[in-house]
Amino acid sequence: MSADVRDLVASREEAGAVMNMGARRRAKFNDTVATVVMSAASLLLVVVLFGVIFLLLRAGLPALSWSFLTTAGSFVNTGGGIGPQIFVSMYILVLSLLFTTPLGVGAAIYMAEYAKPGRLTTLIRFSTEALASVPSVVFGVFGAIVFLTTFHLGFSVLSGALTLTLLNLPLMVRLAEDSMRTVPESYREASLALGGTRWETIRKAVVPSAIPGIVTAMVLTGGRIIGETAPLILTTGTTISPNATYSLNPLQTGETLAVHVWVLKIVGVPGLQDAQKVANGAAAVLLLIVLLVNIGAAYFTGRLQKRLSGTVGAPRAGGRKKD
Amino acid sequence: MSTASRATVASQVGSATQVAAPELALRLANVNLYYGSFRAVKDVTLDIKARAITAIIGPSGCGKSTLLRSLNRINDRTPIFRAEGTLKLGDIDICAPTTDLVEIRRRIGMVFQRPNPFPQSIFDNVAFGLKLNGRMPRQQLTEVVEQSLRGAALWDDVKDKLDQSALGLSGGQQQRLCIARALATRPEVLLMDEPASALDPISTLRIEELINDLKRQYTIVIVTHNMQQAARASDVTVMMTMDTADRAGNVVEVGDTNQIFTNPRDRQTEEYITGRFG
Amino acid sequence: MAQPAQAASNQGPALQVRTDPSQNAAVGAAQPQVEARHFNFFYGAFKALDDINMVAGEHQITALIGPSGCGKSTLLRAMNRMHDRTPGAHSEGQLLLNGQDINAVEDLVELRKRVGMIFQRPNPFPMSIFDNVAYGMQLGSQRVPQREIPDRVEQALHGAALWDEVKDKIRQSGLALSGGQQQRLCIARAIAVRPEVILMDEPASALDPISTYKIEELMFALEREFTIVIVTHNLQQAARVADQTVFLTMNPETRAGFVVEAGPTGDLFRRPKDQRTQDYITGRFG
Amino acid sequence: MARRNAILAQSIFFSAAAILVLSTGALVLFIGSTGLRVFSFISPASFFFGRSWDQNTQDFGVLPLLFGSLATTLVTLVISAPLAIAVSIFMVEIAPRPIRRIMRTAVELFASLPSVIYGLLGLTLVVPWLRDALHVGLGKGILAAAVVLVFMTQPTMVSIAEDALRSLPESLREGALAVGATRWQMIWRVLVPAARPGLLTAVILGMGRAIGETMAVQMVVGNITSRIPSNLVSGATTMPAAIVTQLPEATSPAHRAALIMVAFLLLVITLILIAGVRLATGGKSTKASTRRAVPAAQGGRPAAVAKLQGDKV
Repeated sequence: MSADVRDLVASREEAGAVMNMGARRRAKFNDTVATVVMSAASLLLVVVLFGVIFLLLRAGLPALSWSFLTTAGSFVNTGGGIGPQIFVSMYILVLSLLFTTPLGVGAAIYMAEYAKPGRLTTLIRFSTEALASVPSVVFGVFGAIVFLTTFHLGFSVLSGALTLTLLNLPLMVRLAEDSMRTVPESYREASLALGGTRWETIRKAVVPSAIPGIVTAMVLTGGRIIGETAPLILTTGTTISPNATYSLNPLQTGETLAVHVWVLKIVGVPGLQDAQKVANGAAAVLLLIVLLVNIGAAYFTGRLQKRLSGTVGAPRAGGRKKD
Repeated sequence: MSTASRATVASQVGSATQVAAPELALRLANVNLYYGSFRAVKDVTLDIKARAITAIIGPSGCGKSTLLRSLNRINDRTPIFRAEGTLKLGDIDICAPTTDLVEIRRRIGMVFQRPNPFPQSIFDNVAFGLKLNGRMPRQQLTEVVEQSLRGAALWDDVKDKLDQSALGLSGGQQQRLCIARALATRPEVLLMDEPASALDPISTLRIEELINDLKRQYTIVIVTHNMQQAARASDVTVMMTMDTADRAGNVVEVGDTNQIFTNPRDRQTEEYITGRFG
Repeated sequence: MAQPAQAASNQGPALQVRTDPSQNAAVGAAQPQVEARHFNFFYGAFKALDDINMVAGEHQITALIGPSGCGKSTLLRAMNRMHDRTPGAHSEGQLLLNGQDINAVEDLVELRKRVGMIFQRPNPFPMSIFDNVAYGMQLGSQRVPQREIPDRVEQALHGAALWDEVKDKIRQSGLALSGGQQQRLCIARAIAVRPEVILMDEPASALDPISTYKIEELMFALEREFTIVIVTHNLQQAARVADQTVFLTMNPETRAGFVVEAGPTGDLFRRPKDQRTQDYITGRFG
Repeated sequence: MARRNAILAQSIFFSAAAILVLSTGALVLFIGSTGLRVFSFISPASFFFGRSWDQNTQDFGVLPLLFGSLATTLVTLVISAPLAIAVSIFMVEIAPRPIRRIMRTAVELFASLPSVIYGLLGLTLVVPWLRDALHVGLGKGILAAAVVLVFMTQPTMVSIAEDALRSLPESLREGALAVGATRWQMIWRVLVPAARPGLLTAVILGMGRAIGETMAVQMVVGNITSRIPSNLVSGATTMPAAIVTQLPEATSPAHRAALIMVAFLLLVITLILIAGVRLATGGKSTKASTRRAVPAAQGGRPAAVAKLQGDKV
């Protein structure tokens, strides 16, 4: 073996171990170029995003006022607003979350805590992924066939909410399941070792720790419901009946804020005063809601991490490495 | 001399520099290592002999790995890490901001606690460092890979499956592969961070034999938790402990391994090696 | 190179071995509380433990030592059937708790109330210190009446030598404690349900020397009421705390763990009967 | 009592999970069966190979829609895949922590912007820009849609690619650096190959997003269904855009069935993409599936189990 080692050193030079300055310099140069290119790409993305937000707000903010948010669009005077659309958006949001949350969390608990590896679990997992990537318009078509035609619900808030429930279920399941999986296995072991049953362990040790994650999932799902358009055009419709604004009847047709923006920009509403101003204002409101949702989600995610942090003994002043 | 010109000289003089290599490979003077405001290692002054095995021992948390990992500046990856003091390889200042990290790491190889082969073929793993340095004729590449694998006592195990994934090897083989990978670029110093702690006794023994073989030509610095390993495998032992007040690691004793284990001068060393502490 | 090794092995007796006379008197006389008889354990087709015979006596501390991978943790985790969560894990032979076969137990909850466990890393729940300790008492059908819980929590914290440090912040999060305190909190949580046996899986390996020392002190106190089985990598620790020591190693070919030697700690460390034990404790192996 | 509760709980949760499977089945079944009725009105050949989609003449050839979708997706991917990989590498390997946080926030914001907002922006920024800079037609077309989609697909692709890169163990990076690799050599020769399945997944799922996007595309693509588009800047349509534009006002049963058949095609394409992801990641699912935070026996996972599961680095 020693002979092998002597070989090693004798050949230090042939091995090219001694610096090949040309290659070195080239490697350095490539490193710099790559760094610049990747930084530039990232900068582009960030600049576009913040530019876009700036432009939207600049166009839309001047339109915003309390009356804009609370009154209906007017065909007679200028100064109409988006009150009924906000109402419908919120109504669908509440209705849909009411269906999605229990279903999603239940399924997530099953997947995180009960499911054993096997064909059935794979099938559920595959279905979840498939549902998650089916385009939203396909859900719209499904809603149009099943809820509108087969169940005779017609264009209605309820049809829309049910369609969105199916649409959002995979997201809810994945986020809730993720948050349950972030709960360290050591909590489960500790609870079991103290004589807890599996159900007690889930109820008392896992779910409470995961609640911030579940709330995050609800917030993010809510954000998607507010912004969703295509499936709602096909299931809830694009009009609000003038004599049923602010109606809680779930079988009414409805038009959400996002759909309203599209209708104003693409379809047009003949005779509506201030259509462009209303569209810009509505877009700004949508954007503000989305920003709020993101802040909320970040807050709850932070809570989750804070709650679960520090499990690994007293961290020494920041050293993330061992020793 | 700047790093660049020194490297050029080295390439011209070649093996002549080997012969004239100084007795000291690494010199540390007043080294302090920090994570943020926490001082992990304080006031280490230490000379590391060339072509010898230096073992760093001490209770967990005393900063031995931090110290080792600052020798090739791999610890720079920890965002809040900071080193102060003088750390020299020959006459290159390892800590100077202008120092070329890539060159430092080519000259100071490292083997980690857990084997970390790349998810590539065995051949590509060993050839990795060589390919970084520009194109090399295939035949020469093959030769160097073989030499390195022989040097790491792995050639016979893998010669028939060089194109298979390195992840298919056992833990001990993977660790030897990582040693071969480090040897392939022919570093002057080899740092080993508890190289056998994740291995079974038999692989451990093989790694130790290998280290012992390598020391004729390489300067080896090894961190170990295992005192028996330090006693068996090293020439010089550095004992570190941790200050009870500020938890900063420091060197309490340096000496010939034989002396440290049979006749320690420091009370903490004695307690540690006889197991009364840590 | 051989010389330092020799020197180290000559120093073998420098290991500090437990010499508590009262305990030594109890050695051998103790009732077996946990006992393995021809116990084999498998992960799928892989045999991890081969024909284990060992005894952990009542009110004694029994240490399981051996090189990594020898199956000592597996054996420990078999004692409260933590493996039931690992797919493919199964066993043969007998593992007895007070003469009753652990693997025949139907009610795992009951078993685990009798056999508590402390893990390698402290794992308090993200709840207050009080709720952490109370957790186990609020589980299952025989839960402790609500009004008794505060007293029981205090007792447990006293028992874990933690009361004085936390009595003023019992409603604060258990995660805010230091690593050593967290581990003692976990011990308090375990003893609050009054188990018969406490299993400790390298309980001090993630702790600093001072916390380690405190945990070891605590073990001596706990020994009066509980039977303790501890897995440790640290030979010095085993020598310091255990009444009985079981040395396991691994068959180099099949990689199955087996018991090489078991006996009173003093004997095993000072006068090992088996060459492999000798090699291991003097450090020539592993 | 306790046992009954436990069983009840488990069955409730199982039913919730089963709904996911049932929904997927129902989706395929209802859309498929309704869509296939189109063949009672027109022949499969004239549906699949027809070069015109015109409700006035009751011609429902899917090629203009299919071609529009494919062209849009292709142009999008050519720009957005390299962009996303560059950005994710920047986020994981280059950006200091505060910048990484800004980037992540930006990506999340991009992800949560509603489609109509993207459409609005396309309509007010991209379309006029194309029209005035390129002086072709009205600016609406495949190129406008692709520009919008490049940004819409970034969040999906970046977050998955970032995940893939970040989940690589630190030891790989240290291993590469310790042999003297520059950062770029480490990224290009070790990290990118090691993360290849994840990166591929990112691209495939980004592709799914591009194919399925409806509103933003509908607003800028021009919605010309009657012919196969001859270039990237004249009006065209895509499958989802055609559905959402025409389905609400489709009166003839043939028209309606044809549109639903298009939805079925979309569904099938999506399922194929998902299967592609499974293939790319070697049978594992896209995200989070088998990722348990802490291995069973914390830290001390018995070596035997590790062996059994085939040692992963």
